[in-house]
Amino acid sequence: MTHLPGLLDTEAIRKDFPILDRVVHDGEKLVYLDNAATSQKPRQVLDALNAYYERHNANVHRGVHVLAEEATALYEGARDKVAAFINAPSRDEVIFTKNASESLNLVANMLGWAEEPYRVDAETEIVITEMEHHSNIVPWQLLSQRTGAKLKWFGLTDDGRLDLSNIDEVITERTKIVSFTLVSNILGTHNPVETIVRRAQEVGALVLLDASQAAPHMVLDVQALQADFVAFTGHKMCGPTGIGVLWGRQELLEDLPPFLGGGEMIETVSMHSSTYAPAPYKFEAGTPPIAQAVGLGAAVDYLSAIGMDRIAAHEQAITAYALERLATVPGLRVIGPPTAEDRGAAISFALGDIHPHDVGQVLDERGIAVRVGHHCARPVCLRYGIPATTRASFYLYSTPGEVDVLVEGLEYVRNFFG
Amino acid sequence: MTHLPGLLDTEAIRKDFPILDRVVHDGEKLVYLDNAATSQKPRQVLDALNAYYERHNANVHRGVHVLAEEATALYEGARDKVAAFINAPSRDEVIFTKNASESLNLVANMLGWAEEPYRVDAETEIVITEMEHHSNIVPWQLLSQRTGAKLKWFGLTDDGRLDLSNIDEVITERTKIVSFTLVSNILGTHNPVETIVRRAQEVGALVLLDASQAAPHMVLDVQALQADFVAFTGHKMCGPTGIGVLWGRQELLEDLPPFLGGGEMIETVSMHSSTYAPAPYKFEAGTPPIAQAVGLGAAVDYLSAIGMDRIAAHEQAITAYALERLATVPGLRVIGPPTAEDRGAAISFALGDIHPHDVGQVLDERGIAVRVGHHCARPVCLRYGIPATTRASFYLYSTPGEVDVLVEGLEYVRNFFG
Amino acid sequence: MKLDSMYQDVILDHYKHPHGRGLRDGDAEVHHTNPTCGDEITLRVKLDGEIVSDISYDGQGCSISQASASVLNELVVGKKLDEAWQVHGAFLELMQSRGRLEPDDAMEERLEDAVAFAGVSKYPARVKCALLSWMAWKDATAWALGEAAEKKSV
Amino acid sequence: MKLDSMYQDVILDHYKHPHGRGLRDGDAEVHHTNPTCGDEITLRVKLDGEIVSDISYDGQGCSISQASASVLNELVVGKKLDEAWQVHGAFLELMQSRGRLEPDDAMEERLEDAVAFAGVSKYPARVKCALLSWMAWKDATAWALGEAAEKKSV
Ligand SMILES: Cc1ncc(COP(=O)(O)O)c(C=O)c1O
Ligand SMILES: Cc1ncc(COP(=O)(O)O)c(C=O)c1O
Repeated sequence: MTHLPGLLDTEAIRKDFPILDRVVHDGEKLVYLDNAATSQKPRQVLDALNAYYERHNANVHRGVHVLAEEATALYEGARDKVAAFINAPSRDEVIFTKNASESLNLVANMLGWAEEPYRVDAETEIVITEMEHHSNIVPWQLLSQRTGAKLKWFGLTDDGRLDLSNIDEVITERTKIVSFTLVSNILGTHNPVETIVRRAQEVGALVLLDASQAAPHMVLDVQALQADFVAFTGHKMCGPTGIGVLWGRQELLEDLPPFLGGGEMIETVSMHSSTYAPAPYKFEAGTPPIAQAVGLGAAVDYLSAIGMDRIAAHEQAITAYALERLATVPGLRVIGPPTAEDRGAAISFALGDIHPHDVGQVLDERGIAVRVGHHCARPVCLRYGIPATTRASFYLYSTPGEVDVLVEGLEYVRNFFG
Repeated sequence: MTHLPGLLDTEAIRKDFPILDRVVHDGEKLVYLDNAATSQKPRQVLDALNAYYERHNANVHRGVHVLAEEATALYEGARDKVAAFINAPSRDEVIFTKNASESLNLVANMLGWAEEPYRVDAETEIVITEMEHHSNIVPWQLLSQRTGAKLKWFGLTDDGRLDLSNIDEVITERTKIVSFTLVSNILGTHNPVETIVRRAQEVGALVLLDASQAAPHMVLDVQALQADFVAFTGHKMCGPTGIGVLWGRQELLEDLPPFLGGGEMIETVSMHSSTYAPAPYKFEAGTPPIAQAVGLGAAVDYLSAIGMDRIAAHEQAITAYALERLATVPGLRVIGPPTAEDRGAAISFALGDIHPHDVGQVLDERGIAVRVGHHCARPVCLRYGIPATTRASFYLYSTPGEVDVLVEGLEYVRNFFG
Repeated sequence: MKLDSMYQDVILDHYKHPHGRGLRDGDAEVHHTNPTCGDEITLRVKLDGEIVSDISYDGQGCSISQASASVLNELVVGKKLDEAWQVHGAFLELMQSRGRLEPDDAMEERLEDAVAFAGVSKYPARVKCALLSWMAWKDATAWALGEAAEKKSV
Repeated sequence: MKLDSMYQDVILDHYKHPHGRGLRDGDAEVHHTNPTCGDEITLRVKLDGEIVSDISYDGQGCSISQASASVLNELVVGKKLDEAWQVHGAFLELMQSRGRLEPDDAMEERLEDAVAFAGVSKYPARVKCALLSWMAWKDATAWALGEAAEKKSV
């Protein structure tokens, strides 16, 4: 077995993930390299879900009976855990949503309905980038259509990085919000937050960071990042589906209007008018994803016990090794930064002119799960003139051996269509 | 043991619900009478969740690998199950949301951004009722504030029913949408859908039914109901938290604009503009609550295997028995219809002038879980001039014996504060 | 039984026989509600120089919120303001202790009957009930002092 | 091995040596895309009375979508329209069978090389690839017929 410095004890870790033992297609061991789409779940998270449903399930808040108190303590305890995980100054800045997409839409909607100085309207501009996930493009297109605000974006360089050469023209005094991804889900690029935040602060624009591909993989410190909002999603970080997070600065959450209306988000309701609860509740209408928050709390515990810095080091090592090995495959071209510097563990590539669909299908037959397509980032495909890519993406349980299996698989694909 | 005609075999059913064996406060058997807030989950649903996470977990759609295909088949299979459960003409009319509150907000937002003839604006009116859950009040207050539309509502009679005497003045040619609850979560009232739908159709208004307290308890046939939209929530019907449903008529879903933007809901995206996928995907932005949909599918299977008509009969019998027994408690006043006719299994009451908080707290100490407060329907409390109520609510596993324990508990409460 | 730790006899007594209930003349009036359970209180404060000369109140609520208003009246009326603030702070600390604070002699001396609320602090849903009148008093006193200050400066 | 059931030699042959690829003169042109994977096709149809005289196409896509366009060309060009519709219907049915349809002799006679796609029908994610060109042809033909009808009516 290949030994790389910085690797985690994957043998032990993999025992926590029941699905990794799975055999597919009558006898192929599963090699799961689709972690940027969603991660697998450790036993610890499933146990937390089961314990919740089997012993404590109740609707949260307002209840005086013991199950309601326990469920509330578990749900709010999960908020504490997430707050600590991202180093939030206050637990009340952590809003639970259903996924990162809802978190991003929430901000777009708040700004559309906000009062000055936050209000996005026809006089103002919104800035995104060409490497955003559709979930950080479409909400802004909708907001721009509905308010008349102008949508602008940063383009990309040939090696898959943000082209910030015109930053002063893109982010201007008219800019109200700059929303961009910390780590790209298709290119793997880790973006230079500081440069962008500095310029945004200069012009008084808010900054929303899409950390969907960062939170699972590295230390996320919302105070150090200096953004105003940070969004991410539970299912990519060992948590359940159905839960996302929006962190926002307290003063903003106090000033901005609610998004969805309903139970839990109110202070007092009459038929004529209502007042709203303080954040985070103002933004959590209806029965929240209680079990899912508890599961995310368990995921955060799991990841923290291993250490996000060690997980980042592990992935860095695997990514460097994968880039090196993939470079040996004839005809393979990486779409995105070619080295492991400032880069996450998702690697997109083209294999000669074999269509990614065919690459993925043949790999699958050998048990290797990669994702093929535009990865919800079609503008990136348009930018690089390709219909789609094949993407292998790694996580804390990925091994150099799996990289080797992938590389062998790609050789097989080449021969198959050769 | 009390034997009532129409009861289910609760002894067998209760074995499916692990939490019902729970002992609280050192030795009290749990008597869970808070089903209108949320239901407990049978083993079958937890098994489906575990099987999903342990064997099939992947992100849905677009994947060519075997896990992605299995997860997609499970997720879309859940849609088929829900569609059959509510007798939807087409599976494509079933939208998965995070809860009923999101479903209701979704419709309010669609109508705010819609083109004619659906558009809600300052020239138009919205109709709700005084017995709505906050989740069916606040979205319309927000829509009314944001569009200038007038918000109107039906009042209540003294015995907890809708006062429809002025129906022709409330629903008029200006009405664009009538949104009301099929069964009240606080009063238990089962509302006369047909009368309201007929009037709405006369004036060309759309009808949205909040079926959150109906779907868990009775046969729900969206075609027979003749509404345009029906919303409900998974956690009250043996399903997981984090999942809701919006059913809508296909033509409407085609015509109406999207709500949240992001992955999954698009057809094609460029930086300049996007086109949207057909319904239901148009309304499902981001990674959906996959495991939760699968869990809801298992819940629907579980309920259907018992039979919704039999569940309704069981609850009818328990409710009649409970109303009869509660009438024997001195000083107890039911808030809502006093008989089991046209009524669901949630019973709110006042016990002399003992505050509901105190009633609930003392009952809890005996293991009896009821809900106290305004039950997210504060206008009902205002209407009846009470600060709050105590609510006992039953489900398919509730027994006459539990009613007896409740009645004994209430006697104890009276003595305690007597 | 655990119930007794919340519903101590002292509390039930105050609930059944509240001290100083009813609205009387005051320097400032506030209206506070607990939206989660519908409890409401209208409270007036009367200051006589440095002395809290009256706390009068009316409203509806559970036994805990009613009893705690009664205890507030009994404990604070007649005290000098700085002492009243100390009592307030001690009660707040006790209520936020989640049952982890074991009242000692010093606390019992300061809080008198109010130490009976120690058991309530174990029930997060009820802590707000116990604090309703105390928060209203704090608010009303701030208003009263503000107006007094304004009067002086005029 | 299951792969062979999808990537039959016939399919790989059509993929590597496509029939009638390239755009030529036609009565109608359509552009179809498969948003989930970025496959695209531009397709033109030429009718000669009742006869499909040419189907020309260009685009990018996976082996399945490329091969199926080639098979479409081979199978349908030269046929009378009603026969072409029957072939189209039979192919649609096969592709939507989720692998449950075992091609019989009649089907083999009608679909010729296209029966090789039976294996693809087991892969829901790939059925759309196989149908891309066939849906484009249907669309283009409808346009061509519509224009023909308009010409007549002028
Ligand atoms: C009648 C009614 N409508 C809507 C809701 C909201 O459901 P959820 O909280 O799951 O969004 C509820 C339950 O809380 C309800 O009882
Ligand atoms: C960078 C990025 N942003 C946003 C999302 C959206 O996350 P979700 O689908 O959970 O809403 C994803 C993943 O799908 C992503 O990779």
